[in-house]
Amino acid sequence: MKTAVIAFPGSNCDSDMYYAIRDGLEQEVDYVWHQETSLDGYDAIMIPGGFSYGDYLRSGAIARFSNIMPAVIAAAAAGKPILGVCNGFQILLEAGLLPGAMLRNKGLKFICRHVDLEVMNNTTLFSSLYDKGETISIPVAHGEGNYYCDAETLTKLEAENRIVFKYKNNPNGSAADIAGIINERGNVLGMMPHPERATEALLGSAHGLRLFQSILKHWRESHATLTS
Amino acid sequence: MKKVKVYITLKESVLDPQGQAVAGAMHHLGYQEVKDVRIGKFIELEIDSEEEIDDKIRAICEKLLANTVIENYRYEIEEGVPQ
Amino acid sequence: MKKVKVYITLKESVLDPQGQAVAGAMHHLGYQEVKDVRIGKFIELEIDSEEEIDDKIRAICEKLLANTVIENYRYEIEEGVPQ
Amino acid sequence: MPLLHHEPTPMDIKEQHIYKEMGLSDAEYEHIVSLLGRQPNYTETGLFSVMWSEHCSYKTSKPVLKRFPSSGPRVLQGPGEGAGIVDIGDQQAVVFKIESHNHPSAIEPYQGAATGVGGIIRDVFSMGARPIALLNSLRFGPLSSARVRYLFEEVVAGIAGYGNCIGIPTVGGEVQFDKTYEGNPLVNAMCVGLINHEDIQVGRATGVGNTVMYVGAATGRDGIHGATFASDELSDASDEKRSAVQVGDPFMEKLLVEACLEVIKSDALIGMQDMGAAGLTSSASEMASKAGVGMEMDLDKVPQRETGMTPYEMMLSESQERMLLVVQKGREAEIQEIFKKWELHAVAVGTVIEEKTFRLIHKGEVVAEVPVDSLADDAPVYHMPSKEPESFRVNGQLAPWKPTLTNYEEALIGLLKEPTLASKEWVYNQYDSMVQTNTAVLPGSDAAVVRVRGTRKALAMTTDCNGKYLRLDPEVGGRIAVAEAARNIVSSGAVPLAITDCLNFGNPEKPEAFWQLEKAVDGMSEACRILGTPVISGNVSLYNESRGQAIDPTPVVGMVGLVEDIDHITTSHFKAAGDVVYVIGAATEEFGGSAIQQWLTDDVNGQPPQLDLAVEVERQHALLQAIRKQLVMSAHDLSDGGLAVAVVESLMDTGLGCTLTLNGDIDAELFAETQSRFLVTVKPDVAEAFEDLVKDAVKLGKVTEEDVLRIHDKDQEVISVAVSQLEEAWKGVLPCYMQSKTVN
Ligand SMILES: Nc1ncnc2c1ncn2[C@@H]1O[C@H](COP(=O)(O)OP(=O)(O)O)[C@@H](O)[C@H]1O
Ligand SMILES: [Mg+2]
Repeated sequence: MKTAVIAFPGSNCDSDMYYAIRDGLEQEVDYVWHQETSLDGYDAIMIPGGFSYGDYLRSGAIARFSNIMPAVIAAAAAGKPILGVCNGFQILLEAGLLPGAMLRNKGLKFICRHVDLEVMNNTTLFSSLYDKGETISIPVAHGEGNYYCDAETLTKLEAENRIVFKYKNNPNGSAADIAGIINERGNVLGMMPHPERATEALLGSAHGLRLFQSILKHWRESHATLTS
Repeated sequence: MKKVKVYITLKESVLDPQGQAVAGAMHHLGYQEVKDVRIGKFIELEIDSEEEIDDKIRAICEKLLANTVIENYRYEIEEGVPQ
Repeated sequence: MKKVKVYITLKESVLDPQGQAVAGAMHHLGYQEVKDVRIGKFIELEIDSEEEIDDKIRAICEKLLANTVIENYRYEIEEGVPQ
Repeated sequence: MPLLHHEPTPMDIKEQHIYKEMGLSDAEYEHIVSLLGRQPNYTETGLFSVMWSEHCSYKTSKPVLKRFPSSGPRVLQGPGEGAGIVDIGDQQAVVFKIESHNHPSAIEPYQGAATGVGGIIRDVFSMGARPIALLNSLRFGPLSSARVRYLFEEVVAGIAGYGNCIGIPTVGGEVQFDKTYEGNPLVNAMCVGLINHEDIQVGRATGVGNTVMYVGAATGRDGIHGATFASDELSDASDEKRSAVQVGDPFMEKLLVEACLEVIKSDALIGMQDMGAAGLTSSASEMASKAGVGMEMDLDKVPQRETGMTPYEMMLSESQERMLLVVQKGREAEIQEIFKKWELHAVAVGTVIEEKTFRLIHKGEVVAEVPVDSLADDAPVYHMPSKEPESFRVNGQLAPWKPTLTNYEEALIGLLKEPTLASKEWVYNQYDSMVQTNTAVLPGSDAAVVRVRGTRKALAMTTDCNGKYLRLDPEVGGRIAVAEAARNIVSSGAVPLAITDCLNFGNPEKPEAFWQLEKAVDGMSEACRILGTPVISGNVSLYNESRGQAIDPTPVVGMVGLVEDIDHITTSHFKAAGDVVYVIGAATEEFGGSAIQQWLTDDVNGQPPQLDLAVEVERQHALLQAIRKQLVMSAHDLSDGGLAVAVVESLMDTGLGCTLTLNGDIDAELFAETQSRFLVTVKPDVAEAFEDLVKDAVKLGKVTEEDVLRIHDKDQEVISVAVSQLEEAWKGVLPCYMQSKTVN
């Protein structure tokens, strides 16, 4: 599996994502600079966290106009796995690949710590190696992670089982304790917590690794059916 | 050259945690009479164009300056800014 | 009940990195004609008081809403907001 | 030399003593006149005023700083460059420095703190190092004051705002609250970087004919103070334009870091330096002076944010996020190409010249021309008079103070609720401490530990200083600051490598204040020598006074240690029920300057705890050996609040309890701040091996499953309290003070 990690000016978790895939998942991975226009040849696309364009105006608002974004949108349409973490999630929201928007944390402060998440849906390509209802520990690090959507969207997300992760103790005020959601087709996941920060016990948790392993498993399976 | 003022406010249905915190602080300071604080953005820009200026500004607002999922915007154009 | 609108802007000589980044994004989007973007705050509040309203608003602005070391503020009071 | 019509003439400067408003003394002015052989114009006077300021020239602290040991087998770069460098093997090195931003933070706390972080990061990457961690050391007045809460809230937000955005983890630090800092908060920021030996840069402008390039943010009128224009130009409007607060742009700096680290790989780069306090003036003149050359700059080429900037303003501006590079002539385009990728422009602004002159050109005319060494090297050096304060003698003769305690539980909870001792979670949860995914020990233990990716190594880092000890005895307090830092490093499983220091003191022109500075440096130097931790970089912040009252001498020590194998990483938290609890070192009845004295009397007096450096070294070695032999489950140094507070800290977030029996004087055992002590837990099956190795270890009891802290004075129980209750007290303090939005 060959993965692209997209780097925008101001991304700062791009290398964390890169190492999680190279060293944790032991798969091929490249950085793709935001000025590129093609994602051909990549099997999975990661939009990492950080402060693209300083998070000025609104987080993700400026990055979404980068040259690479049409290719991301095309890859989403082609059914490739796309994972947006933290600022990456915000960019996916701004780009309209996922519904809703981010508000400032309810406590108005940046929060960085490990939080417990509940796996709500383990039937997605991103979460198949978790148990449904399992509690996992993954760090958050954000100032604007207070997920908002209107009531209609929320009902839809719930009805379609598109809330993949919920906070056990909501740290930021997000609607329905949402920590991560998936698109209708099930190939675009946005989440505020950082699975790439939880891929080795040395860093306090390895619970995030299974998310990447789930993507790999999915790729292997679909690859197997393709070649068989 | 025209000067444009853009006002961006959170939609009424969206909770404003910052506004609430400020309102709380005002009460704490003894200004109980203050109600309903909402915090938005005030953006000033200059635009060197005469044509389709409304279209341009609307496009800029909708694409970039405001996130219409949560925010409303309005703008004013000031005429005759000296060069 | 009066409605108050407060406008907070960075002092002229204070760097506005946010405005710069937004101006850059507008240029990237093809709006080269936009110049000099400055981003400030727009605050709306309601105040249930008639007396010394200017004094009160000024105090609130200086203590809470604006950081007068780097920001300027001005405000407008709208009369007759229906209850 | 042409004059700008509204600037004072050289004659005005002399006759109206305008140089004084810029901070130059009469004698210094005369010295400049003799160096130049003429009267300096306004711009030139400005150049001297910043370069000869304490901040750039260390004119009063230099003789004292010489006392620091600054070399050692591992030191690759001592004081004098952007940051110091220490070898960590495998052709790698660690780069670090601490710096103060006290005064800017007192004026505009968010931006003051943010730009403090930005500045120290530039010091580190200008050496060619990748910044891998940030720490900060903060001091405020008591939190009962609304102004203090505002400063505290905004300073923390500013540090978080900058560090989080730029993507360097803020992994540690300290915060103390004391009346002494009420009018004069301290904001010190430290940055640690990692470098390969081959990438080490020096800020030198070698090679006559080479090109000087400017990169980063445009220059504005930021931070231009004082020097008032004696002209009608000065209206309210211009007042608004001048002395503008520096605003940080961490996004810009992130681009600069990445671009500069790419540029150092190019052999077209000759030298690089950040534009720090004295901006263009210091970076340019220092680079030239160090290389034994001169420099000519065309100020019209300097990117400017505002219109009508004068040479004086451009040269003295403190605009942030700017770097100066010297590159091989003819290869400018290669450099520009690299910066372009990062959406930055590198602009040629000058040339390296043979003549050792610093020449500035503006609108086609020479507006300043001074010998380059006169700026960088000829600043006067002052040997200030020093005098032992009367209060020191009086205090030294006081009979030792002892607490009278009846309720130990109440005293313990009281101490835990002191903001200085309380949990700092409220602070460090606002910092991204994990980005870069190398932070093996997060804030909340003794030292933070950051792994060196791709190796088995890690770096431990901490900042420490207890100003109360220095108030009572600056020499002993200085020694303790270094020793305490080393204890934190050793407790984490690392060998201390070196220190950086930030000397926060009062007005050195007062002999008593200067005496404090000297004594503190003597104490620190002695400890550094014996502990084998040279001083590789540092910063001096003098004149920390408000209403004529100086702060407690506060020489903050930033120390970095090397964990040789990540298996040695140790934290302060208890690990498992059944583990045996030891304290290394016996308590003596030393309460001067202690937390218990402060809590009971709202003041401190008498002698601070004494420190025997030989004992210190021996215990640190023994503990480190035990850690390396994998005998130790947790290790925690005893500091503020003594053993009682340390035990509670080790219990936090563990869900465990412990039962301990103390056999000495119970007051001292619990609360004395006797030095060179550690709290350690060990698996029962290796207890014997541990005791053999660590001679001074005294067994106190066991870690228990039940979450209760029980302490016995011989056979009488003096403390029995639910750990959850202690946790609530300890963690609740800062959130409780800070819950309401603060007011500026
Ligand atoms: N300003 C701060 N920034 C980051 N971490 C901090 C700060 N203040 C305290 N901490 C962290 O809280 C923990 C306890 O700090 P402190 O009580 O000063 O430790 P010690 O007494 O062992 O030096 C440490 O891990 C420290 O790094
Ligand atoms: Mg400690």
